Amino acid sequence: MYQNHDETIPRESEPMRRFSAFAIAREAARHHSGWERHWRSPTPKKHYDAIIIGAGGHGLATAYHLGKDHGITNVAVLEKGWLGGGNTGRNTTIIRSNYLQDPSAAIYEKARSLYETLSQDLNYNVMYSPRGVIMLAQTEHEVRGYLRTAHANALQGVQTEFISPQRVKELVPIINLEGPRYPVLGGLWQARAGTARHDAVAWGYARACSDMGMDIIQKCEVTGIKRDGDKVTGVETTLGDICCNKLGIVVAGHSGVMAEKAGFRLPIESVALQALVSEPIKPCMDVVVMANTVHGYMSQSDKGEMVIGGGADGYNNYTQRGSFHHIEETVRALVETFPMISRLKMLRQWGGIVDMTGDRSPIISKTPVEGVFVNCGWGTGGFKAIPGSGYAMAELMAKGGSPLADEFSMWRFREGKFIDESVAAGVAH
Amino acid sequence: MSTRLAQGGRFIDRSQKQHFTFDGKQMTGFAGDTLASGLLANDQMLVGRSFKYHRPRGIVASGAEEPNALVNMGQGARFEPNQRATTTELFEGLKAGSQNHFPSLEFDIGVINNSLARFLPSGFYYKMFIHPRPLWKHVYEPFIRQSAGLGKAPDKETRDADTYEHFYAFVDVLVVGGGVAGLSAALAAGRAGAKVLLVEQTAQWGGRAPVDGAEIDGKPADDWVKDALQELESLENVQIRTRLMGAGVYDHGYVLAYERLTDHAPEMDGPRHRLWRIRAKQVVTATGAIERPLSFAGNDLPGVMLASAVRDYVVNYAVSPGDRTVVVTNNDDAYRTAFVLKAAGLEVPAIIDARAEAGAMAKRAEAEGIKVLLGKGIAKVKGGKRVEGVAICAQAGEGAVLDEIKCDAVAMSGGWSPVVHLWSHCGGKLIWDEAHAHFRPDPDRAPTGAQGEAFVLTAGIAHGAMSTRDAVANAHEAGAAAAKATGAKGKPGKVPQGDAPEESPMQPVWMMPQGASYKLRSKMWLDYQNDVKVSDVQLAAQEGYESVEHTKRYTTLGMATDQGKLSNINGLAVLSDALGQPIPATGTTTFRPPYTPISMGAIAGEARGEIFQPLRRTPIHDWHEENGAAWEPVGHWKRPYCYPRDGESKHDAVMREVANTREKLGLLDASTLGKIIVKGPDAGKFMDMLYTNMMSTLKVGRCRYGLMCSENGFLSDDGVVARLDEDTFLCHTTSGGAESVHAHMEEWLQTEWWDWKVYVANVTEQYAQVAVVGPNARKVLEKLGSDIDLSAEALTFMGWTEGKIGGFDARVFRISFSGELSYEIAVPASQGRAFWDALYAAGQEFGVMPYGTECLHIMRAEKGFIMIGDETDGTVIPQDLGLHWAISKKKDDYIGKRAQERSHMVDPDRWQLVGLETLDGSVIPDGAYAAAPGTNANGQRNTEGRVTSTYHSPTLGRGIAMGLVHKGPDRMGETITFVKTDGSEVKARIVSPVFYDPDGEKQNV
Amino acid sequence: MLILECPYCGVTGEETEFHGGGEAHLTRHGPGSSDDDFENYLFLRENPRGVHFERWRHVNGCGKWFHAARDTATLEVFGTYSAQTTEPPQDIKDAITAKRPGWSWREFK
Amino acid sequence: MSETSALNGRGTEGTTTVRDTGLQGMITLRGNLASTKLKAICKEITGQPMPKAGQAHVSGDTGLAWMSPDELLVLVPHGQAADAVARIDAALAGQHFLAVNVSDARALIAVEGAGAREVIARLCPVDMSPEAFGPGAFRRTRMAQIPAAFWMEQDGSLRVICFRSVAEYAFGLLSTAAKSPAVGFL
Repeated sequence: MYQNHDETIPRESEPMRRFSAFAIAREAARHHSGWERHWRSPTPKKHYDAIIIGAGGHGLATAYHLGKDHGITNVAVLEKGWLGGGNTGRNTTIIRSNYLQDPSAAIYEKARSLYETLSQDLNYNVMYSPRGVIMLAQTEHEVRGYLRTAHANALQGVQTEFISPQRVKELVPIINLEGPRYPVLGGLWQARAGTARHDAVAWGYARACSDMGMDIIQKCEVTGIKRDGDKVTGVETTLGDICCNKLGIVVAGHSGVMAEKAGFRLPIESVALQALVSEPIKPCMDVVVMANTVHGYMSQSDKGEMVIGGGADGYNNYTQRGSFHHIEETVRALVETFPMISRLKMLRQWGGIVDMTGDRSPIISKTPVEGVFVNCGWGTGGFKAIPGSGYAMAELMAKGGSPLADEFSMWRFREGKFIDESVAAGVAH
Repeated sequence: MSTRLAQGGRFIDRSQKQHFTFDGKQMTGFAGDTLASGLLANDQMLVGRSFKYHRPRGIVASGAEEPNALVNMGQGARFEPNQRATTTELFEGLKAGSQNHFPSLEFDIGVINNSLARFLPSGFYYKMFIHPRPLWKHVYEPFIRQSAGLGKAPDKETRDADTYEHFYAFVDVLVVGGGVAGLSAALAAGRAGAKVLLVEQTAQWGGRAPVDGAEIDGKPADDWVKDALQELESLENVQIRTRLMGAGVYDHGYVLAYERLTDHAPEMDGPRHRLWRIRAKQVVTATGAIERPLSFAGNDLPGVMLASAVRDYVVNYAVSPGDRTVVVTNNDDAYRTAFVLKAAGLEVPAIIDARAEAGAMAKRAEAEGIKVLLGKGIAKVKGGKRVEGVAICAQAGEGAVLDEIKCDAVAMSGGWSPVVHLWSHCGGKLIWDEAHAHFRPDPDRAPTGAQGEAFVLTAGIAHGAMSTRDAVANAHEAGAAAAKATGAKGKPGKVPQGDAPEESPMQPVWMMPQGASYKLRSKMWLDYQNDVKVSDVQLAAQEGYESVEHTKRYTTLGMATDQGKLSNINGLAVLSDALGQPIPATGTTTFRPPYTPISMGAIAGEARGEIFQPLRRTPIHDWHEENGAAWEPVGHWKRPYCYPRDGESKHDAVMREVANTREKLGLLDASTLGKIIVKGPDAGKFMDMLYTNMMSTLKVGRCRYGLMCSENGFLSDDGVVARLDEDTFLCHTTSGGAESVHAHMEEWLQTEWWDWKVYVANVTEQYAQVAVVGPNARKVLEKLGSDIDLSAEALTFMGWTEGKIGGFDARVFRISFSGELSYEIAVPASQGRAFWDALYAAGQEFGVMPYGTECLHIMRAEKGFIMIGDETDGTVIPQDLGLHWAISKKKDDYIGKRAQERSHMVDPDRWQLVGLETLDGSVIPDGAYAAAPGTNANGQRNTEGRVTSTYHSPTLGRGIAMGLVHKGPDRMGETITFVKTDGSEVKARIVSPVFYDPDGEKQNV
Repeated sequence: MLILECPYCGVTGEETEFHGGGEAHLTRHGPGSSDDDFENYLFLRENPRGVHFERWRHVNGCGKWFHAARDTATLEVFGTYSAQTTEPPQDIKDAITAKRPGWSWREFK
Repeated sequence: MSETSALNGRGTEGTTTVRDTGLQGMITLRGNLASTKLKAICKEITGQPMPKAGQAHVSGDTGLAWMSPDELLVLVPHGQAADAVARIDAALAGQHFLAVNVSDARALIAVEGAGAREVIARLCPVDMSPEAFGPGAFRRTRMAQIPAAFWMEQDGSLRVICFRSVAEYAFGLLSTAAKSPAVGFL
């Protein structure tokens, strides 16, 4: 009884101090002794209205929108490692919404538009940089594919345009238009796409959630999911059992493992995806360039590193390491596309575990277990979706449905109702 | 002043002067110098500016761990930023320049950041520039980007003048590191008979031992190294190489190694770098250790160096960093630096030892007349761009200055950390060693290989064996164990006996003085390149960034080009202290390859220019080239898009080719079409599963058009099937599809129907195939002369036959993808070019012209034939395309049939194929969608169809198109509206997709 | 960078000689099968963190498909065997049990 | 009527040379390699015994190479390929097998000289050391970005087979590697 009573007492009454130039000046004067924790480190309560498993970008964004949009703040986010330690902190930070299919364009554009004001909404600078993204067209087939996307985007309210090789060269002076194999025939250009500081997205959401009184509990692994018949009642964790009315599973590569604990299977396979950065150099490329024919993409971080995305392994893998030949294939392609990088050096390579679905599109869905919701399958493209994914998942959990999520149901595979984004790169004639 | 000493220098050859420039200044060094020792010899201590505050930076280290001495090197096509001066061998004519400053190294206005340092705490960027929003993109970020970055970007049009290559090597035991430990391990493994490769990243063998005056088997280390090398070279089964760095250890014993072949001698020919892919049964890492800096105020001033580096420069290069060098330490090793300096006739005003008790080394120092200050530390280093002196304080205190000593260099040592990178890359775990205050490999948790076996061993200091005695003994043991693990039977020989002078224990010192005030802590540098200070890490902890990964990312500690080689452990210790937990509880960040940065060129290897990627050529490729084909990449093939004549646009060429083929005669190189033989008693049964239509009933001598679906129901490929005999079918596939269809067939035969008697073979490239198309097609073949009756009656539409045409071995298919009279003729590839030439010559009088893929597309679109990749995109089923006639109703199964029964696949609302005719005759833009009234739940315009193929038809003189439209076939005659990207509209009428010769009269003549 | 031994040609080669083919021992469900069975067959996957059975093709080699038993967390390969079987042979199961007592995968133990 | 190989007889100079061997008759034979009839006809056509896995028995332009448990590569002079297929068809009539002429679907390149092993070791993930790969050894593998197969005639002399369409690429790879200074490892 006492326990229950105790839980009704709010944990931290006064709200977090805001970040600003003034705050920095104030703290500088007193040796920065006044900065407070960005998020509390509480012990779990016995019961929450909602528990989110996974304190990555998607999980934290879900919690944030549960509180901000639906007034549900008695929420815990459980993380087996450290928050933002999964793919949120391992991706190449590209944000774009120039997708072909309506459901994809809708949720990625929602995410992109939320990114525009995320720093202000969270009072934490996530360094969203709408520097623009170009997807190069290097075959006639790709040209037709991107023209199709441009037409679709126009009706979807996503601002994109198909640009000429000359315009590509203006935007990307270091590009080699006349590659012997794949001359650049044009590109799909989204000016309001860009990048953001990946860690900051997780940290900013965590700070905001904590500020709403939510509990972010790190180093807390979920070992079991408790059900009463077909209804979820809580979770078993390394810090003990915790009850909840609703449970959101937002654990990317480990979704399959968690779904098994809940007693259902997912159309998911986990594979390693790799990336690398060069040593930092002075600014030489202001936009993000993706070259799908030769399988490589590159941008330059604010630190000056060339950030390069590699390929995914063709086998299930839970080590955060990949096979080196994917790095080799990507670098080979990019040296051909941007010859000046040949004498730059690879500083660091790493891998993340990505969750791939049957149609390479995500799942934001109810599940066979009442009260359990799943958000996974973002594959290689999750970072760009974080705010939209959180928004839709929160709406689904709070209201039982969301226009942004409905098409991403986990039952679409048995109906044959796929959301296939690979079509622009369909079979050549 | 740093300068060249009159005598000594193990590595340099004073008889060979080498001239080089730094920031345009002429300088001179010797063969054997590194760029760093050369710079120091010319009193160039200031070499760069730090990343964030643009503080002056000097050389700190003598090897791969150097964070500061990064330079722009070379010019033009050989320009390269971020070259590490300490690992760059000097050569005649070397040109280097300092980085990250404006306008000059001496005077850098970026340094204003420095005076603002207290306003730039860790996390500064996250807390700042939030309002007003537009300023971030337009003002703040551009400014931050300009001031960030290190080296200059190569010119945008630069083409690397050098070449690179890869090399695959397979060994039993790979030993990484050519110090005495590596040599000892290689000797043991080599004597035992294992196939051994020993690699050393520098140009010299022996590592630190000779510099430290170690003795092995009673000999000075140098002599022992010479003997060891001699023995290794005498062993058949051992290979040793310098300038080859173990860069990364990957799963299943895969090791990436980076060989720098010409960096030290650019005039040499051959590749600049060679990337080794070594597959080793066992890996022994003898990668040594890295000395840690001490954290005291001003420890980043030029002139403050690692004690071991000072020693290296004096002993190996005869370079003195300063005339008066203060040594500050928490361990005995740094005393060796004092002795070396003294021996070189240089001043050592004092050894500042944080430890309270005098040990053997202290006594020896006193004996040599060096003042030793026990229990003391440095309160502050004096000076601006160069050390001028140090203020002394009690290590136990808070930094009250007791005394000041004038000096122009400081040699510091905070103890040693084993290099555990390679051990850790593939999952090797670490344990904390209290005695030496460092992480070392945990032999019980080694990386595991393909059979789950441990495949990495550590040797020497990299293992945590700190004395020469322990290091060479442990290395010998590791070498022997590795050899044994690979099945070597021989004896490893006797264990080398190294010396082990008595040493007093080191004392962990993570802050100097231990009670330093904020003012001092905010001047103690952990990461010199990224400007991360003790106070920054403490602030991160205070703000809840408790995970070491959080702190790293929040402060950028260890994220510089040295990847934290100097800063990680010190940072961890400060973080642990701030969190009030032991260091092992904090743990380390993840070590990722490569050990030091490797060139992109080396990773790409030989793949550049002509051999960037395979280019597939048909036997007729050269003719197209010679005749001005405009190419189109199709998979790895290049196919002629069209053949523009002088002054003719591509569009006009295509229009001409269509008209000529329809009116006279066209030739198409169709060799890229896939050709697969399917043979066996069960071939018919198998074909019926592969294709949606019934193939087993096809008569010998006849052809049938077939559709192939994936098991997921979607249309994946199509083509004409010919039955060669009762048991044998020849399947034509799309150009891109030959390999995937062949693989698809093998997969089903091997993994599902392995009891069926069917063999398949991909014979695509055995044949050159030419489509002879147009009203004059039969004439040109008859002119060439043939033993085949090519008459309409003998070889009817959709028939095939074999024989000689113009002396060529030909298989003739009477099929048409254009709607014209057409023969597709296959001849052996070796005869392909000659056959094409013969056709072209014979065709002159019939108005022959070659045509390309675009003409092909237009002609098939005029006939309403679908094209895989245009009408299909991986989401389309045959039923969407009105191809029910090609889907057998009689068969109870074929690949994809079950999938096509799913609810969404049988939904009457699916978009279906129709023809589209613009009302104004214009061409509907590629990829356009037809808008429907209203918007969906997400506010997107509703759509009711999209165009799949759209062309200007020269035959009809108007725009024609095919598209998928909601209930299309039921809406013939209706008008729908396509929206262009600029918002304007094109109205089109729904019509039959067959625009030309609907009754097929022309192809049947 | 994995090493695999092709049980057909005996070559032990690096991953780039092979092509991964996803989960092994799937039972094909054709026309007439239930929605559940078909979805299971085509989409739902075990995706375990640990012992896994998968298909590979020696594509840059003898061209044969085969099966591998592998640990997805350590990448250890317990063995490779013929693709022409509906379940792992006993010696493979024993090899796994020796290394991972108490393992289970679908109906196999 | 002229017949040409993909590389039309090209070759390079140097200590290690790369050259087109010209047109070579090749037959893909799939079937039961244990069948006595099959062994007999192969022996009759090539004079060679059945090779084991990883072996090629070749002398000059005639021989047998083991491609897979149910596939052989039969080498005969180019002009005799069609006839050889006919003889196999006749000999194995009634058995389940496939014999098909693939002579023109391939290119055959000779790599000869002191650096031959290292040329391959630059491009293929194969142990080319003498103890691992000797005369008579045959290997199908990946050569840079294409599938390829090669065998060793005698030390310092290798034969590389690739598809005809990528012969130029293969020749480019091999000649680039052959030009490079010796690694000195093999």
